[in-house]
Amino acid sequence: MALLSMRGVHVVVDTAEGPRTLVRLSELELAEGEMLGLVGETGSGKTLTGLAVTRVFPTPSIRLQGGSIELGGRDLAGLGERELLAVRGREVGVVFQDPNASLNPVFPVGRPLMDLLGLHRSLRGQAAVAEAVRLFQRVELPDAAALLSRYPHELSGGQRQRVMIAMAIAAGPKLLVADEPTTALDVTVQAELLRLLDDLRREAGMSVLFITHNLGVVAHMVERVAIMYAGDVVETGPTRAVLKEPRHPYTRLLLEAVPRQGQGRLKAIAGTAVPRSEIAQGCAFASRCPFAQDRCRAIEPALEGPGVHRAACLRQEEVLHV
Amino acid sequence: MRWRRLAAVLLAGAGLVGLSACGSSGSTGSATTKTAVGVYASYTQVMVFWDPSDSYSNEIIAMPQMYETLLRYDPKTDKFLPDLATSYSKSQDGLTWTFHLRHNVHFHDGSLMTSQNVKDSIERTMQRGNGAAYIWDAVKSIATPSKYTVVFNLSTPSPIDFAAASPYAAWIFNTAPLKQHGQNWYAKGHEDGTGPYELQSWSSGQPLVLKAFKGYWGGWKGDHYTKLIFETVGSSSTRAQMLQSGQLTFTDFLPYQQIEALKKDANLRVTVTPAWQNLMAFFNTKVAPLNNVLVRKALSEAFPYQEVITSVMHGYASQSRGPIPAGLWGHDPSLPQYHYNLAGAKSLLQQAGIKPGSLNLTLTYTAGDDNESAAAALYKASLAQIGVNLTARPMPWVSQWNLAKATNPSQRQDIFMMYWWPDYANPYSFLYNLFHTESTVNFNLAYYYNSSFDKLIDQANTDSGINRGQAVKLYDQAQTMLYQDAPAIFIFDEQHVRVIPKSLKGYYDNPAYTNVVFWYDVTP
Amino acid sequence: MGRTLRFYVRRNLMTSIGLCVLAVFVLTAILAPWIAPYPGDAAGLVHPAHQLLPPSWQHPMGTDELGRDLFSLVLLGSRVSLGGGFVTIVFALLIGVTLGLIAGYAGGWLDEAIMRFTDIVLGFPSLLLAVAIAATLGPSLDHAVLAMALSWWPWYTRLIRSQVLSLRNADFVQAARLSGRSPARILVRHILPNAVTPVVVQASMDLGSVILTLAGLSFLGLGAQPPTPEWGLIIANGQNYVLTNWWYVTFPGLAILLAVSALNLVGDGLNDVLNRRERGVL
Amino acid sequence: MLHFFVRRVLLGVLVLIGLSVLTFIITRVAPGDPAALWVGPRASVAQIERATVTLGLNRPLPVQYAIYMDDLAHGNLGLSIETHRPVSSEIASYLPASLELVVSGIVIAILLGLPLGVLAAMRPGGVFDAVARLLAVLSVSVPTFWLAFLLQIVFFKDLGLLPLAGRVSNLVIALDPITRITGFMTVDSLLQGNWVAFFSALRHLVLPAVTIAAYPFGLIVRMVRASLLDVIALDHVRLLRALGQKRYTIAFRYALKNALPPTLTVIALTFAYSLTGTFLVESVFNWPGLGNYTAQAVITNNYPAVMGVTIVIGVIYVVLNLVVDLVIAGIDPRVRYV
Amino acid sequence: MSERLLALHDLQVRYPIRKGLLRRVAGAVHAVDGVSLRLDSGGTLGIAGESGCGKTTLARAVAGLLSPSGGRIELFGEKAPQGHWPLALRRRVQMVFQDPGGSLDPRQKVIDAVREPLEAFTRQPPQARTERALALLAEVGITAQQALRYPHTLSGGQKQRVAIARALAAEPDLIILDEPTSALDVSVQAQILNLLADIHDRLGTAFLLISHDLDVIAHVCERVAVLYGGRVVEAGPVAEVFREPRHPYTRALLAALPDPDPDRPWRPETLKGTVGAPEGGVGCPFRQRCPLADARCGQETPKALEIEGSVVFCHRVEEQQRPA
Repeated sequence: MALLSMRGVHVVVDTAEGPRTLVRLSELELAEGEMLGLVGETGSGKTLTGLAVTRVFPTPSIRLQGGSIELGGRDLAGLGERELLAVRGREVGVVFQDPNASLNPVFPVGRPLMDLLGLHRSLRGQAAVAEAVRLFQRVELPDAAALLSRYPHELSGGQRQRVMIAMAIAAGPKLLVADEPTTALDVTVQAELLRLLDDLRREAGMSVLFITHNLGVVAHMVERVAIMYAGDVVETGPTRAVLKEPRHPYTRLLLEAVPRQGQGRLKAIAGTAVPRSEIAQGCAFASRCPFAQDRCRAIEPALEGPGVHRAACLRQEEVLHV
Repeated sequence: MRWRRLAAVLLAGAGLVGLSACGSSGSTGSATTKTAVGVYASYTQVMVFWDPSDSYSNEIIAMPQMYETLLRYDPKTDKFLPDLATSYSKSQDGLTWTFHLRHNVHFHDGSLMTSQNVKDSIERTMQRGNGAAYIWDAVKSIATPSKYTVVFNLSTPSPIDFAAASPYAAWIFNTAPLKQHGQNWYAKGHEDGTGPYELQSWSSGQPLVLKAFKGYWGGWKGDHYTKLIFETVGSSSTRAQMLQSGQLTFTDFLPYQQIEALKKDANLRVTVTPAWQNLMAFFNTKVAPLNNVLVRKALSEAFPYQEVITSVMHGYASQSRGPIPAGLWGHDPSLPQYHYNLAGAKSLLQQAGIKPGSLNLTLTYTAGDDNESAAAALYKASLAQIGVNLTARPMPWVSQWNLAKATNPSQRQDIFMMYWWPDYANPYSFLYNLFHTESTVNFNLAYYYNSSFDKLIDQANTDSGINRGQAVKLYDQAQTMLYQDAPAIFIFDEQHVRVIPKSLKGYYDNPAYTNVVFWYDVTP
Repeated sequence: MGRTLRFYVRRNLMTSIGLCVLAVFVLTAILAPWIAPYPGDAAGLVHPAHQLLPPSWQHPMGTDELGRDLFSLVLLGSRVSLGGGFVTIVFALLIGVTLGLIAGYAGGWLDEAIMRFTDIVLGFPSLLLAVAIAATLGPSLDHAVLAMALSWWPWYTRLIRSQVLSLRNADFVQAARLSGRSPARILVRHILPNAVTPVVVQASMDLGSVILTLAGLSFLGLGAQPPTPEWGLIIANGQNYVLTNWWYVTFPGLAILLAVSALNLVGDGLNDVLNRRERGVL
Repeated sequence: MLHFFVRRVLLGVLVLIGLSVLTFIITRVAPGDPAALWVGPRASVAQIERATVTLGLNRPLPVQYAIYMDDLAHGNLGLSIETHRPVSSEIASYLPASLELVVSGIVIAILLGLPLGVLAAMRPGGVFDAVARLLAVLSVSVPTFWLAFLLQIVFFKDLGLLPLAGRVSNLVIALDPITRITGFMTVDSLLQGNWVAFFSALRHLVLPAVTIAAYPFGLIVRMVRASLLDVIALDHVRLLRALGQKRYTIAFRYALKNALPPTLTVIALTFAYSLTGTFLVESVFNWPGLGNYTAQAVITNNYPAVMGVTIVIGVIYVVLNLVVDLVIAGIDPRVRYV
Repeated sequence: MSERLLALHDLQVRYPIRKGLLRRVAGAVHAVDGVSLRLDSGGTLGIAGESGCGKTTLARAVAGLLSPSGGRIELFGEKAPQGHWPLALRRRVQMVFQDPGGSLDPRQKVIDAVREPLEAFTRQPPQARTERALALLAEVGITAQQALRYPHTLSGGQKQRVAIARALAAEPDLIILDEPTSALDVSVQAQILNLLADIHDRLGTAFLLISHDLDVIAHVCERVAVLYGGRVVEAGPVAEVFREPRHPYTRALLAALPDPDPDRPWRPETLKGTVGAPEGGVGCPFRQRCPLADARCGQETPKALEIEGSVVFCHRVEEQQRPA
């Protein structure tokens, strides 16, 4: 049974001209202990989808309009702010992208961690310190005990991300939402961190929703992948299948746009990304799609396909074999 | 410090000055308890100068409680009441004055007061030469023929009885502590006088508190105030409110509008007495067209005397008759005076060849004084009706006075409005300071230099030491001369208007001692 | 269009209220001589007959001790107070912005000298500086305005300097250098327009407190002199009647309160609009 | 850290020297002849000459300034022209009154303003936020002297709850006076266990302190609310919210500490401003503080007093800024590495 | 004509660290610590390296935006002057910045940004300048209607196109590109890289491309220089260096890069420690993190070793070359 299943999730932002749709997710599932790669470009709605799980939107004007978000059988969408507060941290951990802004600059790095330990696992005083040191060691931070009282600006980017991971797993959550955790780091440091994340996941049997725009990372890190475009999942399936035999034109063009050595002109996707709110009907990618036909502009394709590898494209068979 | 009090009076309006203070809701002055507390709220700082020789400012309201003078002048009966001197006599030529002292009077430190103390006090005051020390200028020497007799030998005849009763520079104090602690022992905030009350506590920023002096020669039978508090309350509306709620026994200055409101209060009453203070506007006689007497007469007739008295002073003033104010000897109500007559003023201007609308004048008065500003506004309105354009410029006293002392007359103001009051009960103070010829500009701000006028008033002053009746006749001639020359407009003579609790008995507002309450003589 | 307007008004209700009140004040300031029932009262005319009347139909705000109509005085006073405040800010901006630009762009010892001088003037208790200058040059509205401007400009110097410093190595300034622009031209065409916005916002928020200080100075007798109908001065004259005739002090005080509040609200609104930062949620 | 501290002290000294030069020039430029003031108007020209010499006014300006600085170094602020008493002793008696007033005002402003600012920022756009913002704007915009009158009318005249003016009641002064230790009436009466005086002093302190508190209160609410809103939008607050931390803990412990530095700077500023800005409040409540003393000194061009006050306020201002800088360095470690 | 366009001889740029009471200089950050490179006219050279390796400082020094502390920059055969460049030289070297939003003045319309260099470098009448600007913008895919709008109304990709058009307006011989596409999405990056390729083919403009993304460099440039700690550790033809990386850091860099093709193996080496601020001095800058480092790397600065057209600075590699 899936740990997390999101159905018909609809996220909007209130503007002067009324609510504007940002995400209209048909469906997304995450099995227990599974690491799913949620891939998409800027504005595809991948971050908001991750934040929608525990409704931690950045500004008051963004809100969850509808849909169901079942975590371990319970529908989080229906919960009130108070009950949702109990879920955050305890059952769903979060890691953000920017190491410089994600830790409070005027507090020693250990302080927020120990407060969370007090809150979720009612550990106080020495017990909390011991557990914090253990967590810091678990995320491979050098001389953990001393580090507790050091300030964020005294740590490197990689170290700060590790502190954030320690805070995320402090309460032993079942699900970890990692929003581009390594994008801001140098390539060499990024690799180590990804390995750490993977070990932690396997050890705790924790599912991870890994949000990124980097196809290379996804290719080697996650078991399953979901490609998002204009606020919805356009293709999902086992990583190898989706990347080697893409069934959706967007996935295909995206792979060809990655620059490689000695390659001539890249096959750039024409035009710019069209926001979901401007698409009346039909396939969102139709206006930029080389395979587009009239029916693509009329019918909105559902996410379907043989077995686990599914795509939202009426001509996915031709796309596969061309 | 004349101008200090002048400036302070004016600034009270702006609620600017308020230093040490107290005021509470508890009731005071209730006669039944054995301790009766008298509270005096002044609009300005109380203890400016502690040294009795130098005292010349607002501390006048506290000095008579701590120190005493030889005599005390009573303008009602025009007589000198005995104080430290039981009696006095003067020689035929007015050059020798003998005072007989009261026996077994003690200073606050317990020592006995003798003629030697009187001699030392007055000689120290003369020698320091501060404040009003000039009142003893005529004294050549002081002798102490016996323990309780003092003889003053004068170089020229002069009314030494007035000096002995003066509110300034006439206090008798103990010089012994000065030898011990140095000359500025008094200035540091100490006192050693013979008065009914002695110092309990004081520091700058705190109220002055006096308590009854057990060994006072007058004794303490009957109801008396046993404790006095002198505080400074800048805002007049606050003082009015404190009076109504019984937190104050006496305050020195209240604007007329407050007085109208307080009149209706059941347990308060109002006393009105001549104030020996008048308001004048001096013409700059050194600059055309004000050097033409016709123009000055026209401007004198254009002044709305009655309207200012009724609407600005609420009737608490009388139109002046010359510079000597009502209530002071030498004042003659029958003297001629200009009256409000716009038609006359217009014709005088024509005779002087001034076309309507061509005359622009600047009048300066002291910033912050409501009465002066209102009077100037009314004068401006009426001058406008005869085509004279007046600009009224408020200035801080220091700058107003400096402008008047500018070397080049044309730089000075056209009309200078200000109050005047005497240092002691002597009309010579008005005529000499305001109209006597001066080498450097001091207070003769009409720049009126008339030698025959000078001779008249100087002679009158010396006569006043011998035969006051003769002096009054000369003063009359001098004031009539001022009427003809019209160097200034004599606007009104003020009246002291006091609002005091009905329960306060025996209070007499003596203009010779402005704003002073003789607390020993009143009963709570 | 209606919908968008309604959205913005609801979003920043307070700023809109501020704007309306401010508009009313500016209008009264401009039209004062024509709409004031007794314009002469502000020019020295006195009617001692009806002094200290309570508010009535002829005198909506009552009269003062010389019988002058307070409503007219307050109306004409708005021109003096708002005008005085505005001129002060303009002067302060002129001095402050110039010095700030020089300090920011020149750097080195000149920057150090200007900034240390700014610290000194800022170290000087501002009201004391204003009072001292007003006292030395003699109390008048112009001197009060000058005094306030002299004690207010340092704020703008600091603000402009920090803006210039941060903009100086912004990419688009470097790009302008690449495009062959001379330093002076870059300062005027690129740095100044971008640096001036936060200063304008600060100035609009300061206008309120400047009017308050001007009222304070007049209350002390160092600002506007009679018969100029400045609000602070009216209150000063009325303070003797606080406990007896309540209206004398209340209405000019209310005028100051409303005008300054409106300015502060508009200043806040301008601040929110210009640096449109996304608001977080807790 | 030490360099940071020493550098600030040096800067402070420089400001003070600049201050003394500025005041020296302003008071010398002022019209009116101090010597004439010293001896009083009726004095003869000879007396004025003598005073000019004793006051050293006949010497060239730079020499006068040198003498002044030399005196300053020995803590001698010269004699007050008006009362001939040493300025330092007069300031020593008036300063505590103003300090007592301003300190209690700022404490009230902080106790009310800080929590209100935080609560308003927690629900931006909510009812509480609107009320807090309106209250803050009104209290920043109200003219202090007018507010003072209003409070007097309401609490003294109509309700009769609180005293009209002054620091303590007459009865206390006459019957059980307080000996002056610190100059703070409330503190001194407590030290001497004189309860009657203490309560009287407290009741007299309420209205003027509230009047002084109005401006800083509004400022603190707006400053805390604005800087808190900025902090709440940052990632580290969002992270704590996403990890289930309680709203109040985030607001009052984490976000508020980031918002403190700008607020503290503003509080230090308003403290120094209020110290001299109390002319208006002190004159209405008849409070014997530095404000009144300064206004009187400036009007009468009592230049030693004006310069003495400026230097004293200048020193307080510099010390205050130093303390605030240290506290901010304590809060925000990054500042230490400047 | 491949005459010498740009030559760097032992270029050094140091930022002083001020400490203590009187802000005395107490040490320095050797951002660029002795870099020697060559770029012929029409050539394309990539500078690869992670954050803190000095690549941006190098770019700004070459563009004349900051003056070097040591060594020499030769442009078109002569030494580049310090401080303000004469217009003739200024025109020939232009730059495109990383953050598209930051490099355009928010208060200036798009067309004016492009017209600015035309005003400075050409004496064409205003009307001609406007037409030239519109043409340039059209070339990079910006419509005339968009040209009249303010930058904040455009997307990241469109803003970067405007920056490129502005650089072209000066008709430069060399364009320095400081991480031109790292702030953009893959699809938008592809459009920009194609645009750069067109410009190079059509106008023969030389590129100095700074990037941390080796794939982007591999795609655009013929030659590459890998920077670490302010120094070149390896340089040579892209094909050569990427196929046969010799310096341990280059190898680690390439190994760490995951390829979107799951079949390509990805075995990143874990490097010890973190990137410290380069203090310069003797020895190899990479020694703290290098798995093959030994005492010699600390005492002796590795010298340039020529192997088949590329150069490497490493003692281990040198030892391998010498027959045992």
